Amino acid sequence: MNTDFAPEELLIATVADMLEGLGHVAVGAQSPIPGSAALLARARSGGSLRVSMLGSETHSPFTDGGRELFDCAAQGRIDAFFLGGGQIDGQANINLVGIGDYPDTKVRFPGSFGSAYLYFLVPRVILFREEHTARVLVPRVDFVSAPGVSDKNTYRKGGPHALVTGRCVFDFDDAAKRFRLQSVHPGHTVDEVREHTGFDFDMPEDMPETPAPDANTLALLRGDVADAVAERYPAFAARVFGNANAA
Amino acid sequence: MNTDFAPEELLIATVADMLEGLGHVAVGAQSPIPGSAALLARARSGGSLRVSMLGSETHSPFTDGGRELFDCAAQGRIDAFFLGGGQIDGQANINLVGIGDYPDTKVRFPGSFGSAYLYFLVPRVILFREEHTARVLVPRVDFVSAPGVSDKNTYRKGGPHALVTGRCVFDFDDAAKRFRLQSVHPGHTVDEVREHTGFDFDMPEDMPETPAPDANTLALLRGDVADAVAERYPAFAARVFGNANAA
Amino acid sequence: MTSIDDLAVRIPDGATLALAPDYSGVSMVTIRALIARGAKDLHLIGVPSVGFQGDMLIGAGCVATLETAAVTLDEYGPAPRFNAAIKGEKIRMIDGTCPAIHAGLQAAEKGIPFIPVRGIVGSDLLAHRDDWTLGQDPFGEEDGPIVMVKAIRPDVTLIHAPLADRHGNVWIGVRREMMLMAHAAKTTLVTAEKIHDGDLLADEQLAPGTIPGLYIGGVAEAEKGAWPCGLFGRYGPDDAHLKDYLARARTEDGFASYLDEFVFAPKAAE
Amino acid sequence: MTSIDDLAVRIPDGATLALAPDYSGVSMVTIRALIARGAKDLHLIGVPSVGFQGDMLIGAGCVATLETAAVTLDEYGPAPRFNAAIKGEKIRMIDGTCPAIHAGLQAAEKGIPFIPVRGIVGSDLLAHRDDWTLGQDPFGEEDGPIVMVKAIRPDVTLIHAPLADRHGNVWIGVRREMMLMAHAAKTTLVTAEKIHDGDLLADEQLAPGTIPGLYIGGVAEAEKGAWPCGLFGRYGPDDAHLKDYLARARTEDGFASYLDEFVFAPKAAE
Repeated sequence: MNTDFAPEELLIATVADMLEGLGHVAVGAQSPIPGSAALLARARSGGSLRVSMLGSETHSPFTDGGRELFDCAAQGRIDAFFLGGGQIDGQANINLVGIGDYPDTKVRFPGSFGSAYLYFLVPRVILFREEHTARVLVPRVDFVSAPGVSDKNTYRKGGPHALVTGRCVFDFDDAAKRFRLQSVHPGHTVDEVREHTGFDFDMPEDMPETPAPDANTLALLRGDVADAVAERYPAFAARVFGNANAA
Repeated sequence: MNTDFAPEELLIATVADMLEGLGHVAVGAQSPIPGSAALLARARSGGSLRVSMLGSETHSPFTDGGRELFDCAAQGRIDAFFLGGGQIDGQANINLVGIGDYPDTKVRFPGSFGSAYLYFLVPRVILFREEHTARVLVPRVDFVSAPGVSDKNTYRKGGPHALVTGRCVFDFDDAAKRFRLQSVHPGHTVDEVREHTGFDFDMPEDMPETPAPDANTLALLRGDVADAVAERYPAFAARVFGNANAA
Repeated sequence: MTSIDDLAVRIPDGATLALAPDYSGVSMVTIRALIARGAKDLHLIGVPSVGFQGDMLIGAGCVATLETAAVTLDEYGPAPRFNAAIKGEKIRMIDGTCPAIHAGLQAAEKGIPFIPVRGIVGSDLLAHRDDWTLGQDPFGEEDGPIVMVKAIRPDVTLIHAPLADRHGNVWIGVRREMMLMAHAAKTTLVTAEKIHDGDLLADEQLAPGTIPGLYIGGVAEAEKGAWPCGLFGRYGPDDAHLKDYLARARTEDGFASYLDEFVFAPKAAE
Repeated sequence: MTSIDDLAVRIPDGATLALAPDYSGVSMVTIRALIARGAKDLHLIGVPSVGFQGDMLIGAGCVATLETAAVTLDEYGPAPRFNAAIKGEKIRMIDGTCPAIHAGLQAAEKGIPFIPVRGIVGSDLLAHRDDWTLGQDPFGEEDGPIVMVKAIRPDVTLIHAPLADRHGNVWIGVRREMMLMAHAAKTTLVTAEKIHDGDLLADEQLAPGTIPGLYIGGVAEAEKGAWPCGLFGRYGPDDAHLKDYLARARTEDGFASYLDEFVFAPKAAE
């Protein structure tokens, strides 16, 4: 077994660790890395983790139309979800609408989708954005699609758990309302993270490296998980797991 | 063709006349006479009248569960519906809950079903109660399951259109908030109606008799309509149309 | 997959229990098991009405509260044990109306605390409900009051269905009141006429009428599980049996003899 | 049964038009007919997002207002004519969020003026919506504010479905967002891949995934009616064609050449 790994494999394994012990993870459309992580976590759980992939014809358990995912989240039946952001700031606010003074945006993003809702209702929201630049990780988002934190009297059952990028992992400190650097991926440095992050964040004294996926994880990933991912994301599966296998 | 008719056939024909020109009539469960009337009206309409019979496996057009009839009514898609009442009073209030001081009812009826809602939303609600006695048609109901009239600022798109009993037809005067005797069935008299009605009502100068069903109506009724009714109410169809045919 | 007795145990005393009407999917076999285990203090919710399930549970003393738009045995006539319990003031009655029950469940399904419902204004029902109140359209397009109904979140939904599979998916066809009940309740227990080989959700024609296993807490196989009531598209009610029930249930002794014969004796013989 | 052109005429200028996302049922054939007839001032509602339908109608100048949770062409990248219109301030944008759109349609389905929706509090979306407002739980179980969303009642819902029958019933399987859209809209116009012989509502397996004809204003048969998008369970998107669209639609001229080739020339040849 080749224990070299693709950068995507590191991200998948890192995210999968965050899903351990959960009952139901939902994954949005166009999310191959979170989707693969959820399928890896399911494989590790011996099938006890339920994974709902939007837009998948075989991994969607929903039969009540587009609203069901949202209703299900409000019922407390979804433990983890993934959100991204055209911009993400240091209070974990996310912007999926655009850059500039709304509605006169200079750069328009696709829109808020369900973020303004799911961020409040899913206990463990993992922010995922591969691009880690000061353009994305900003001091303050131009438009708050969904706020990272809320007043105490606001009904809120969920919120940001961590932010995973191509360079590092942050966890989110609810009390301090700040991100804290948790680990830096192999091949990347704290200085590099600082340089490319537009917001302030906390740091541990001793900076760990994001753990590399072990041989068991890679075997699972390149076997059963790759097959399951290929159903929804054939090009991604071929590129990432195909390459890794061939390496 | 025998033009004698059963009392039920008179009632069916009378109610069917009230449905002329409508687009969609819904009929509750356990309503063979209103159901037959709706099917007769449909036969006369050349198929342009849609009939939805609750509890029917072939005449129900609903696929969104028990709520759909109610949603559909609120959308303005149901033109006529039938309600009964353990008690009905002179303001067209209906009581489907019980006699006595609620909740300590001396006689308990099954319950309000959807009356408290449909009475407000279906433009033409036909009150139908075969038993015409002072026990049923009372000065004031003991419990208002659904009020006959509402204040002007209450959202109300529908209400009582007529009250059909085994003895006569009343129509309802919205402005006066009173019933008005419209016709007395053949073989019954105004005095008899007055004697068995617990509430005051208005009367025309000239008291017409409820028109007997004509030969065409009876032919339709005993042919296609009887067949359609038999699917839902086999015993009723055999008793009423079977007898009439055999007579 | 589990047993009927296990389902009955998983409906604890004091639970709020949502039940479908007789023409939908009624798990009479579990109702008998509930009576046999001596369930107490149940709060039944008829969605939107109850029939034989309610009459039997009430007669057997399992029910503290009945929340429903109606109690109806359809053509079989008035519900005898329900009427006796009302007369004896043995149950607390929460009278409602069908659309408010559906809407309250939809509020629970959406995780919202309340939902507006049309009509009802001026009905005496309103005066007796502390979970209904009058409100206003916040957009001011209407002057009049509108009724706000509190969310109804049952502890358990109990249903009988034509098909279930080993993943816990349950096919209910067009009887989607049962889908709503499953979404709204904390858990849903199911008896199924037949176990379907394979995955109901993977079948393009069956999936649209299927409650996903996500909502289902337990499934037991039970052929004729709705008996003596019927099951849509499968079998009709057992007319002779239901008439016999009606005749016996007119008196407390007659009802007791019915329970002995059809609930307790079969259990003892197991 | 009617024609595609007739459907396009029955979506009048200025209409509020509800559309499904690309992965659901999109009647691209009617979108082309709408552009060909020169539709103007449409108010599009993406339920909850729009894709190619929205980008094309916007590019062709048919749209005054776009109300949606997102505009997305999925893996094909940003929507070029939408982005150009935003830059040129050619459309009025009403940004929403998926669950609020579903809930607003459910309010219309129930004939209620508004419905509470979870979350959203503190989102900048709220500040730009006069059809959303903050309210309170009238039962006082929660202190905090809750968002109230006004009912969304489209003039027309336009969808493409795998099957329809001659009674106007339309089979949409598990894609029930289209059922909700049909319930909420004043009328629903449909193209169907295939006409089903017989009555979809009379088929136990098909009925649960069927929108009753009651809600349907017109059906036209259109094989491959979703092309170049895909139709769930039937065919995938035409990848090469959509990439060609994306490449051309980057510029106004390129988009015009696309319309000439695929919208106007085929009409002229009819």
